[in-house]
Order: sequence, then C-alpha cells, then structure tokens
Amino acid sequence: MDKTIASPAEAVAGIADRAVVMIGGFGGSGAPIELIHALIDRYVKTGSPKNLTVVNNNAGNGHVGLAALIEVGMVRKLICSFPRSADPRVFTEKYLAGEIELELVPQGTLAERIRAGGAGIPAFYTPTSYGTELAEGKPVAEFEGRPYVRERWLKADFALVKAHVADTHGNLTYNKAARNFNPLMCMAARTTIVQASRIVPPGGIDPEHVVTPGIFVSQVVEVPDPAQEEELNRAGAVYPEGTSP
Amino acid sequence: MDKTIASPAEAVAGIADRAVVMIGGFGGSGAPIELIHALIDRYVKTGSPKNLTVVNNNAGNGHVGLAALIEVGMVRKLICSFPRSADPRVFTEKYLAGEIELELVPQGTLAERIRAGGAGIPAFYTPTSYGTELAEGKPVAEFEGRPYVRERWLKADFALVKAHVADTHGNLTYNKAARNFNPLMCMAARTTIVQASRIVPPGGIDPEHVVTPGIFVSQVVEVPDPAQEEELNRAGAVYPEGTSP
Amino acid sequence: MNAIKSANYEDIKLSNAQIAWRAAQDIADGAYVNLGIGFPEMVARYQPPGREAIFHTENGILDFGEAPPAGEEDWDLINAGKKAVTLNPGAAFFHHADSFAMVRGGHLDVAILGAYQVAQNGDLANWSVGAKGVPAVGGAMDLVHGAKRVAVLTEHITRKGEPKLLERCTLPLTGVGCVTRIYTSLAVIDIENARFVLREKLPAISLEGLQSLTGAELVIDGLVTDLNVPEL
Amino acid sequence: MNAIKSANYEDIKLSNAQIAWRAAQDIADGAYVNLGIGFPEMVARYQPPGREAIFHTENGILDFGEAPPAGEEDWDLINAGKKAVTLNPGAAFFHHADSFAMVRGGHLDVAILGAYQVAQNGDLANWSVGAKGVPAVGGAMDLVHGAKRVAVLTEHITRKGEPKLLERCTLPLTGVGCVTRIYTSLAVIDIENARFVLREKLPAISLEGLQSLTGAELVIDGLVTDLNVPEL
Repeated sequence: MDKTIASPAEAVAGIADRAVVMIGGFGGSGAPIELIHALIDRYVKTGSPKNLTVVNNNAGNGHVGLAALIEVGMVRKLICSFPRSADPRVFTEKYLAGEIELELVPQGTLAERIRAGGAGIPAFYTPTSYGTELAEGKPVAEFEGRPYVRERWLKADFALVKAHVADTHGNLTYNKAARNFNPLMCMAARTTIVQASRIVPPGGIDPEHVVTPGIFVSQVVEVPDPAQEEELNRAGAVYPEGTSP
Repeated sequence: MDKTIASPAEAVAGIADRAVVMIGGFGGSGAPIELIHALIDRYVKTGSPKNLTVVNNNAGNGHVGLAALIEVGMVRKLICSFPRSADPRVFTEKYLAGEIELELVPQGTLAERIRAGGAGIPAFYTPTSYGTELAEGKPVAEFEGRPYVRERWLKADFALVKAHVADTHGNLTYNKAARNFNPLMCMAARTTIVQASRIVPPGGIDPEHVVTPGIFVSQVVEVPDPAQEEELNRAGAVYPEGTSP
Repeated sequence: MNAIKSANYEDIKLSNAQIAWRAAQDIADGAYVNLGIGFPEMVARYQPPGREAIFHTENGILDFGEAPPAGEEDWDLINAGKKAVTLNPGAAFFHHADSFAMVRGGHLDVAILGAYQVAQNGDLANWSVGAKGVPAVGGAMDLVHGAKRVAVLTEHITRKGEPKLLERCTLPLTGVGCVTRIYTSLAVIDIENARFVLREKLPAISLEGLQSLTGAELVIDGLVTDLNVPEL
Repeated sequence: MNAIKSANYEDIKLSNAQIAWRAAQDIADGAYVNLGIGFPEMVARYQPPGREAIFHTENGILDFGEAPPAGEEDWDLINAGKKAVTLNPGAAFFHHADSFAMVRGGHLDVAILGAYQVAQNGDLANWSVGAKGVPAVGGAMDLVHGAKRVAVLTEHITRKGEPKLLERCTLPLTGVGCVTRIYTSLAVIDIENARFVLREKLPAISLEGLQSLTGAELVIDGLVTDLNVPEL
C-alpha cells in the first residue's frame, strides 16, 4: 500500500464540479496553498471544477490560496465561521454582489460538525448559538433545564489538507498550530488529499506521535518548503501569477 | 502552578461516598492500579468511600485493581461495555447475587458519551444499538432515512487515570495502547487524578506530543514502575494482600 | 435436524481455519479490517500473497501484527481480546473516541465477526444468549453499523444441529440489517434484498442437503460455484 | 446623552490598557483563560506578580506567550487573531474539536470578551452590527456558553455617547444570559439576578453621573468601592 501521488496536479484531478471541498487551515496556518493553486491551474486550463462548496474557517486573505480560488470564480458557496481577514476584499465583493452564498457557523460548532461527520454522528446538541439568529430554524431541546441547539454533521467529497510529515500509509503529523481543522477534515471527507513537507516510509513516524492515522487519508503528495499565505500576502503575491488583483 | 501530589493516598483522599468515578484502562492496559489500591486502602481503614458508581470498559479481572475495588464492596453500580475477562468471578458473583447494578453500554457509545461529557455535548445520535434491547427507552430519530438512537453525555466527579509521562502542569503522554479511555476520562471528570511513571518540569514534553493537555488534569502523582494487572493476575495476586480471594 | 445429517456435517464441514482462509480471499490490498475476538482473528493469518490489509483494534491501534513470543509480551500493547500483539511499521495509537470514529464513521472497509444467528434480512445476533448470566457487548454493536462491509464467519449449524441462518433471529439482536456476506463451514452466502443468495457451496453437499441445514430459503441468483479451500 | 456628558467622559475614563489591568487582577493563579481578539488580549500583559495564568487560543494552543520580535514570526504559530505568538514551557497543541471541547465543556476558568452591548440579564451582543456588511462570528458564541465565568471589557458608552449597558440588547445576540461581570471604562459591574449590581466606580464620577451613562438601573447591593487603577 502506497498512497503517494506524484504531484499536486494529479492529486486534485478527480475533484468534480459542484463538489463539497473542505480546506484545512486557520487563516494561513495549515492552509494547503499548493493544492489550492493546483486546483486553480486546472480550472484556468479546463474550466473545471466550478460551483464548489468550500468549508474553511475563513474566507481567504489577499489574492492567493482560498481567496484566489474565490476570485477566479470557482466557489458557489462558503461554509465558514469568520469571513474577515487583513485583506478580505475578494470574498466581501463577491458576497455583497450576491455572487457567493455564505453559511455562517460558530467556530466550535463548525469544528464539531466536521468531527461528527467523520465520526458517524449525524446530529448533536450544543449550547452554542442558542437564542441567536444563527440558531433560527434549528431544533432546540432542554437537558437538565438548559436549552441546546441541534446541529447536523458536515461531510465533504474531498478534503485538502496540509501536513508536516506523512508516511506512505497516510499517517500524519502537523506543524505547531497548523494542526487546527486539518485532522478533523481528514476524517470527514470521502477522499482526503494531503500535501506534506516530507513523505517517509512506514515506521518513519513514531506510532505515539501520529496525529492523523492513515485510515483517514486517501492520497499524499510531497510539497517541500510549502508557501505560507501570510508571507505571500506580505510580498503582494497574486495567483494565478500575472493576473491583476 | 504545580499539580503534583505527593502520594496516591493523598490524591484519592477527596473522593466521597456515592461519587461517580471513571477509571481508565482497557482490561489491564492503562489501568491505574496504584490509585485504585490507594482508594481501597482508604476504605479498609475508614469505611469510605463506598456506594461508588464506576465507569470502566470492563469489570475487573482476578482480585486486583477494579476487581478488588468491587470485591471489597465499594461499588454500587458499574457502567461498562464488557464485564467479562479471564477471571471475572468477583463481578459475576456480585452481579448474580444482585449486589451490584450494571449499565451495559456499547463500547463506542461509552467512549463517545464520555467524550461528549468532556466536550459539553449533552446528547448525540448514533446508529449503534438501534433495534436492540440496549436501545430500549431511548429516543430514536431518522436522518437521511436512516434510524439513530439518542445517547446522553456521561460525566464523573472523579477520573482515575494512568499516564506515562506528566509535566507539573498536567500535560500527559501515554504508553502505547494504554491510552484507550484515559484521555477521554480526563475530559469528563470534575477532578482528574493522574498517576504517571514520571513527572517532568513544564517543557519536558514536546508540545506536539502532548496527548492530554493539562487543562483536563487536576492532580498528578508519580508512580514509578507501575504494576500491570495482567502480571499481578499471572502471579495470583490478591488485594488487599493477605485477604483470601 | 436429525442425527444422520449432523454426523455427515462433521465429516464434510470446513474447519474454523478454513472458513477464515476463505474470508481472507475477499479482502482487498490496502483494506482496513476489524476482526472480531476469537475465531475471526484467524483471518489475519491467511492474507493472500501480495496483499496487505491493515488491521484495526477497537482499543486503539491501527496496523498491529502477530503475537510476540511468550515472555516478551508488553501488556500495554494488546488487542481487543486483551491478547498481546506487536506493531507493523506504519502503526498508530489513538484513544477510544477516535477508534470508534473510525468504526462508526464508515472508515473501515470490512468488519468480520462471529455469529450466534444471522437472519435473511441481515439481522445479526452475536452478543447475548438471553436472560441468564452476565451480558457483555463490547464493540460489536458499533462495528455492525459502522464498517462499509460486515461479514460473518460461522459454523453452518449449532452443536445441537440447529440452523444458525434463519428467517428471523430469536436471540437478542446486535444489529439490524447489517450483514451482507456469510462465510459458513459449508457455503458462502450473500444477503441481498432480505434473502440468502447462495454463492458457493462445498462440492460434498447437495443443494437439498444444504437447504435442510438452513433455516430460511436459499435463493439461487446467478452462478453457484464450488467452495474450494486448501487443507490447513 | 448630551455632549457635555460625553466630553466629561473622555476626560475621566480609563484607557483600554487600564480596563484590561483591572480585569487581570481578578484572574487567579493557575487559571485557564481565553482572551477575545483585540483589546481583551491586553489582559495578558497585566497578570499580578506571583500569579501565572495559562492562556488558551481557539486555534489550538494552550500556554502561548508574547509576540516574537518582528522578522522572527513562525506563521504556523499564531493566535485566534492570526497574530504570531511564542510558546511558554508546558505548552500544548491540539486540533479544533479538542480546542472547543475545552471551551464548550466548561474547562476554561474565564473568557474575557469585548462587547457592543450587554443587557442587565447577561445577554451579550458582540458579533454583528446588523444587516449590512459581511457577518463574522468566530468562536464568540462558543466561548460565552462554555467558560465557567464570562467577563466583558468595554467602554462604558459608544463613541456617539450612547449607553452600551442596556435593559435589552438591540443588536443581534452572541449569547443569552452569559455575562457575569463587566469591566467598563468607568466601573466594575456584576450581573446578578438579571440586574446590574455596581461594585466599583471611578471616584471622579458620581453615582448619578454613572447612572445617566447607563441604559438600565444600577443596583447597589453591598459596598461600592473606588475603582483604582494605576497610570499605564
């Protein structure tokens, strides 16, 4: 068994129009920039995939990564908790123009819905959002006299994930707080595509230190020295290169 | 901040009659034998704590650890998934004599109920046990045409946990499959008492390798070379020593 | 069941090892597999050459291997049956909630379990023989509603000669409509549209003989091939 | 509110740093604390000598420290506000579901948040100013129903001179009945039995003056002491 794929382009080749795609990361940390850019390359060449539903904590920053995916017009709907950033113009303009749909979810509920999708839990109760407009239309129940909102699992067709080290079986570690949503999204997608700074043979990661066991991972592609969204943005980068922001 | 406690005896001194106590481990692996035996010592000396409700995957094996806790008569009710073992006589006899109550829970539901208790999720839906006698009396709901059973969180007054390395802030690692229920129980108890083979200063555990963050831990006590239930049983051990099985 | 049939049964039936061997042939390379405690654990021994399955144990290990030599056990490294195991390269440890997320979340390709009874609608009874004694369920109820494919290994009949494949289970259920394939000591049977569909049978037993040992109709739907298993 | 009151307000009010300082005095040694993005982050600077709080950030770190020097940032090591941070000895990383298990499960001792409005029943509005623009919620709705104690840091009135402490919030709610203490630029106020109970006020403002800047009744229930904060 070897889950290694040769390139980001090959890894994202199977993502179809209208797919639900979870993209790991919190802001730029843990964002799989190279996988996202490979997906944009495919769209620029072929016109597909489009009308994607994307799940991410945020809505992109500047003109690279998720922001670029939105900017080129591939995203129909975004499910996120915090669509603001240092430079949120791409999403903001599309949203105010009615060109992109937004499902706003409290951050912890977003994380738990994704985990529930991965864990086979179709619904759960949370105190979060009770009595607010984000709970409108959702069932409410009391337990021990306290009100809770019922939330549904969230699953995806694909997850794009950034790891630190992967082995060829798909066991993963992450770098510092780049962990964030990545391990959860690995669990909740039918196909989980991982970019890792380094791919090692089985046994190359201590079994005690595996954060995501390989059972949750479909494909791994090595991307040494991956880009950091924050650094790209500080350098004024735009993707695809040569396009104007 | 230093969560270190000098001895198992001091660590378990606050557990009151009728407390709900989660005890980590799966069979003997990860079972906090020294904490359990300290609790038995207290009961033998003082007659307390008694009428405990214990949450564990099993019901003890032989005449040490959880089996001994049951044998001396401290346990009123057991919540577990698999009350069988190589030598389950202690529990079996009490159960058949009507001297101990049993709440039987499927293993994955038990784990998820404990996690839910720790994560502030009062109830969740699972496909597990649907249509069986273990689902009797529980609410059922359909999602996407499939039936699910609603299960409640499980919380405890105390958790007794066996870790491998702890730092003084309560960050923990475990040894191999001794991890099992221990990290979940840390989350679900008001007071989590941990025995660790080694206690190190803060920074002694790589932040990437922490399995249980210290926020879930109240007290740590160093127990070098902890006993393994399996080895005690193979040696025919009985606790308290000198009592007859 | 009459005594003659039962005697004949003992002569021709597959051993547990042979049933496990047959089940192992259906496990794809790279599959994630959970084997029930006891007899199903034997399936791991018979992986076809060139195929590499990865075994999951509920207590929190992926990719564990054989038992260690006696005296070299690490009692923190055990499987769901509390037997000492070893690790393969690429193994991982995780806690019980993550372990059952793998199970319940549909991440296992196949779970292979023992059975007291299986019904033609896929109901399984394998955890309780009813009122007396101490009930124990473990992870069985999670596995039957979690794995992508739930297969059963079983003797075709009980020691008393009674059928274990039935129109309806009479023992307490483990799961409803969950089993899709049964490997018995006499046959391989799929469950499709709430019917037992016969796929393979031992050459030594006639279709009528097999039906007489089965508590519900055996449907023929497509080819029935010989169940050929090596001596083990 | 009239202009005279607002002018006077600017002269006497505490700075954000001073409000943060006051809030920091109530954090016990060893407390686990989450600080909202922006102004509440300043609380970390003012921990009293001899006390050591441990700070949690929603994106998955416990026990992070100060920002690193410019140019030494690691952009995989950031806080919920996406600012680069450092680690203290004893830090730990974890994923978002575990992070919000800490929040929702009641493991944080205190969450200190900013506010647009707070109502006397403890309702908080701090995530949306209503219809226009892009809504964004982040972890605020989780924090207000999770932490053992939810405190608010806020100017006592808006820039337009309107009260932020009200009988009922008029902006979209973040949480219902969740706030128990408010540190404002003029006073420290507890919420008890759905009433604002005044605990401390700046000596420079009269009770009547404070009441006139407050949109609901300030109840006196026990001693009201002077709010004394150092120059910062």
